[in-house]
Amino acid sequence: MSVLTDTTADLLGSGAEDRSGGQLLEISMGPQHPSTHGVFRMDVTLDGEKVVKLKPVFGYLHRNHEKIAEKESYLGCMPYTDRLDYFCSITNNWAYALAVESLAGIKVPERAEYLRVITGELTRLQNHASLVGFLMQDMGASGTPLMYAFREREKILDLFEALTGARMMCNYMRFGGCRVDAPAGWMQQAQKVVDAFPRFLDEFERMLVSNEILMARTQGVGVVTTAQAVNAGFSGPMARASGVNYDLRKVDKYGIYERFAFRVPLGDHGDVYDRYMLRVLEMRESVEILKQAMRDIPAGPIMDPGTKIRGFRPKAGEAYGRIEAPKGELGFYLVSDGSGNPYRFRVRPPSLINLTLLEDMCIGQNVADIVIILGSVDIVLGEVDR
Amino acid sequence: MLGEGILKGLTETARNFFGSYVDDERLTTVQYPEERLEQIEATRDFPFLVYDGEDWEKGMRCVSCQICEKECPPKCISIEKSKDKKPDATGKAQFYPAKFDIDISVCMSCQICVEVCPFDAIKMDVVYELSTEDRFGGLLLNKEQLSKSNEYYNKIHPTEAGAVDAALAAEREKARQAAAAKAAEAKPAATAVVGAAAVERDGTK
Amino acid sequence: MTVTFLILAGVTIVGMAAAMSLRNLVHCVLSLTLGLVGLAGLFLELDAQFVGFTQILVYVGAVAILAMFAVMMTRGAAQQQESRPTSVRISGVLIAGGVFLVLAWAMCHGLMTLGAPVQPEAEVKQIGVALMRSYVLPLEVIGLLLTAALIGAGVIAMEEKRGAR
Amino acid sequence: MNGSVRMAGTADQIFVLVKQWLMGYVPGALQPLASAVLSVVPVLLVFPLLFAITTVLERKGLGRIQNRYGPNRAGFFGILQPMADGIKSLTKEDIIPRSADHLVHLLAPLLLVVASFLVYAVLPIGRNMVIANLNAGVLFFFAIGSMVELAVFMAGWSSRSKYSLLGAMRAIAQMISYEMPLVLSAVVVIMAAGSLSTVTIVTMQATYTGIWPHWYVFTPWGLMGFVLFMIAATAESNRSPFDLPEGESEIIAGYYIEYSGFKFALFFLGEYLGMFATSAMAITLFLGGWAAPFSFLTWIPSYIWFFVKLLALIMAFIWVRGTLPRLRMDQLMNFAWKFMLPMSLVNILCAGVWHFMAAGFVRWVVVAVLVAGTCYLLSQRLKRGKRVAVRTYRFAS
Repeated sequence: MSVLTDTTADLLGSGAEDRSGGQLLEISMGPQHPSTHGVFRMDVTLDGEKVVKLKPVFGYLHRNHEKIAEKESYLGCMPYTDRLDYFCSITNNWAYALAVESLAGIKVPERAEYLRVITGELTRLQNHASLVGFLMQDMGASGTPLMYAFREREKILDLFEALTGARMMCNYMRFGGCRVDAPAGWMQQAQKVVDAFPRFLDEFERMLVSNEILMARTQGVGVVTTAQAVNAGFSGPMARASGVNYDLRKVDKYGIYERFAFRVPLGDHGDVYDRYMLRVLEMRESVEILKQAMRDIPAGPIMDPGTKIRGFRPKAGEAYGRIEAPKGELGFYLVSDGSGNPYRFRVRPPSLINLTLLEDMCIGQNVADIVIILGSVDIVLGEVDR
Repeated sequence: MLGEGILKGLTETARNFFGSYVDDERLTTVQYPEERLEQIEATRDFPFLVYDGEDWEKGMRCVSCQICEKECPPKCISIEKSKDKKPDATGKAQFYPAKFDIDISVCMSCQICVEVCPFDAIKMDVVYELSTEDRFGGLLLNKEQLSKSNEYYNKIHPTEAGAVDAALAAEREKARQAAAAKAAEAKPAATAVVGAAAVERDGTK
Repeated sequence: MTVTFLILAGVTIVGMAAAMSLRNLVHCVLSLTLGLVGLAGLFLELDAQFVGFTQILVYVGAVAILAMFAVMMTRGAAQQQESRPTSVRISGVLIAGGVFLVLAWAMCHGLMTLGAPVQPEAEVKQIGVALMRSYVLPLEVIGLLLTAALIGAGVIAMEEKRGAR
Repeated sequence: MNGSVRMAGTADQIFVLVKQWLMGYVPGALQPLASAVLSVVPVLLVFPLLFAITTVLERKGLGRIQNRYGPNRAGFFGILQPMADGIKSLTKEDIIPRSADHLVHLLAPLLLVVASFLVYAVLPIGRNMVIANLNAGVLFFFAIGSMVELAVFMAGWSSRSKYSLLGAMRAIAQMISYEMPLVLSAVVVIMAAGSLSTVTIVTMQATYTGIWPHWYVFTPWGLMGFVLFMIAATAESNRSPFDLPEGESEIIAGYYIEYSGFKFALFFLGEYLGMFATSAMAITLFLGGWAAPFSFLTWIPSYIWFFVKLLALIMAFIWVRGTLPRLRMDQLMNFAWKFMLPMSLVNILCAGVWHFMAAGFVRWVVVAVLVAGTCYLLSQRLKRGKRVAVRTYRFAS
């Protein structure tokens, strides 16, 4: 009967049928879904509320970043890197600057290295703080933890604005150093923010870490084993939550990271709770690094005097520069043909590579788990789609 | 016991609830049209052209060298060089931009034009209430709209402008002395040489 | 025969009739619910509050929803035959007519013997006392039956799940 | 009971007196109709008004919890915000999906609001202030309350959206599961009061020993019953942390995803009315209804006490919403069937024990230990089943 066939049965099953004879429901989560962290889409096949199949669809925010960069001067690429992971523009700048520096063999002055560490770790703080906030928001906590996180992030963004002139699109670093030196009083202001930050972390932990609902929701959900994490090329907190001891700050010791004492927390379960807790712990370590860096920062120039920013033409060659960005290993691969713009420009985005196991993490979980698993991966679509 | 963590969380939110009434640290909201944040000195958003003196057309520092146009990553600057030369603020004959447009709907506020400008002619502004109903024309600023006085520049970025003024003054002094020396050396002094001295100064400061 | 009775009776009959004749199964269940609400109203009209409210609680709150679920869960519902064989129709008419006759006979007979309507005295407490004293055995038997059905349903559901794995 | 009439001052009975005075002008034939109108209309006015106030309170409260101001633009301190919202929702386009079942789509919000309003008939708002003093009042409340499920189902099904269908499924599963603990936790009060009439239940509690009232919440089984009732009520009214049917981060708005404009507002209204009604029922059953908390405070009119208690419970709802993340469907079900249901059954048993033991300290201790012990055991079981724990982390050497 025609009227009947287009009712519920039709709605429930789009033709697919599972082994038990029940019907599968195909829903499209995104790109306008509120918890896909941007314009990301997942074609999910559900059995009841269980995920049977998940197909990530991305590219909605593709902007031709790598191709544009091939037409830009080396300096002109810098502001474009801000827009990759728009939460952490400074670390993006850093990775790109590092790549160009190793391409041209530029030495960075001492003070600039310290400034890079300070701004980089501040970026990590604000990224992790908002990430845990977003994760709680995905879990349905009415935005309260997110608001607390944003309250703290605001203070860090104010610091960025006072230093670089912009809150998010900082465009701060240059190959050979940093663009501007910290203005008078900036260091004291930053010191105050860093000193107050553990208070926020305590508050956060009191509020949510031992919360039964949170634990029930996150523990054992979206598990990634150590082997899986290594095979998929995970990096950053995602890899460390699965027990992979891989932190570029320790491995590469780029910049001046070997001068600071800090620890790398590792998770044993590789589930959402571990990823969430690792970020909280990493924030504490970042605060430690910041304290040491602010104590030790020397006076001096912030730019390598030998580097010409405009009309920069490195010798022909190739270089890969990578750093431990808040989201994982962020790498820039540059090939120079000796001209004023890169011959090839390639980004290794941590968000995208950490996202590759999404289906494996989600299968067998509930619809409600998809959003928190996606949230725990910490993606920014600007970086995934580029 | 079940519910312990939940109770802890509840006390924390209660503390924040009451704290927001007494603690300014907690309630950081700024009620925008009535209240405004204090201007942070380093803030930048869109470029403007600096002129010296009173008359914007006369005092424009830009000599239409078109470096910024070339360097601008999103290519939002469009300059047409003048055919003739006009005396600038110091009285030397210079090219000037016959047309200088910036499409601020394309501009990404990266400040690279400022960094590469050898004449300190283009600087970053701090105005942010730029919404307009005219989507295309309204955000395309021409030379006249872009021109702002050096006093204004000193007002919005005092430290930076002070340094620029001092450097410019020193340079002009040097140029004046050189010109005087040259004039003493050989009577028929060429006025056009002076501009070249400034071009040589690199953009990397 | 008050106005309220007429309205309620009308609602009940319309609801039940719609439940039989509508084509969309979900609409059928919804109109069935309407009929059941009308029935509950009739109980209330007779001052039998407990029965009336229980009717709503059980039939509207549980049975209707259950029927809804059943309709949505089973695919068979969607593939209903366009036309039924004549024999089915005839037997349906016969059964309905038979039931109607029996009920009508019972009602006429009952009304005759009763004469005047008895004053309703069904307080909740009295119902409880009656259930727990005079009708305790039937109650327990029904309880046992329902428990068995419940467990049976659970077992069947579990079997299916295991088979699916 | 004996002192209630004597203590009832003019201020307390003002609304009752006004009604009687107005009734004096109504001809005899119209008396029943006029009486009904005079009782119903105030309720129809007061509770939507309370809804309006609550939306502002909720948004401001949540704002303060989250260190924001909350709405403060419309009117003084934002008190006109609900008006602005109302105008907005009235003037918005009413979108009906093309493939929707139009009639059912239209009926669902209406049924929800009607059902939500109906339950107020048996709630005693003040002394002698109840629309209908039914013998089976509590039963009426639960019976009508169960109609909400139907409305939710109709909304979710008729929209023909997969998200709304998921939401409706979740909503119904949740409501059916939590209806049982809701009713069973109310049973203890019915046992103690020996009546299903809400008016009787409240008057039983409106007596005092010294200055202390005889609220049922001040007994071990009453306290447990109250907690269970409130948890179940939160789930029944789809409030956080049980707001799965509309979980905005998962299925966006659940069963009312395809509603817009005024129908959407009706859902909102229905939902809040449901929350008020269950809170009011909790007050009636456990918190002494309109009775004052201390005997020396009885001079304050009874309806004021009722609304004070109601607002306090609403605040608690807002507070919880501002704090807790949402549960998952299977956890929600586990909680209902493995904790709430057995706990409410044991609670009934405890109330029975209390009933048959002689009054005194021993009875108190025995029942308290019984209740607390069961609660502890069940929660341990629940925790073990989920294997959740706070973890410690190692650091790379």
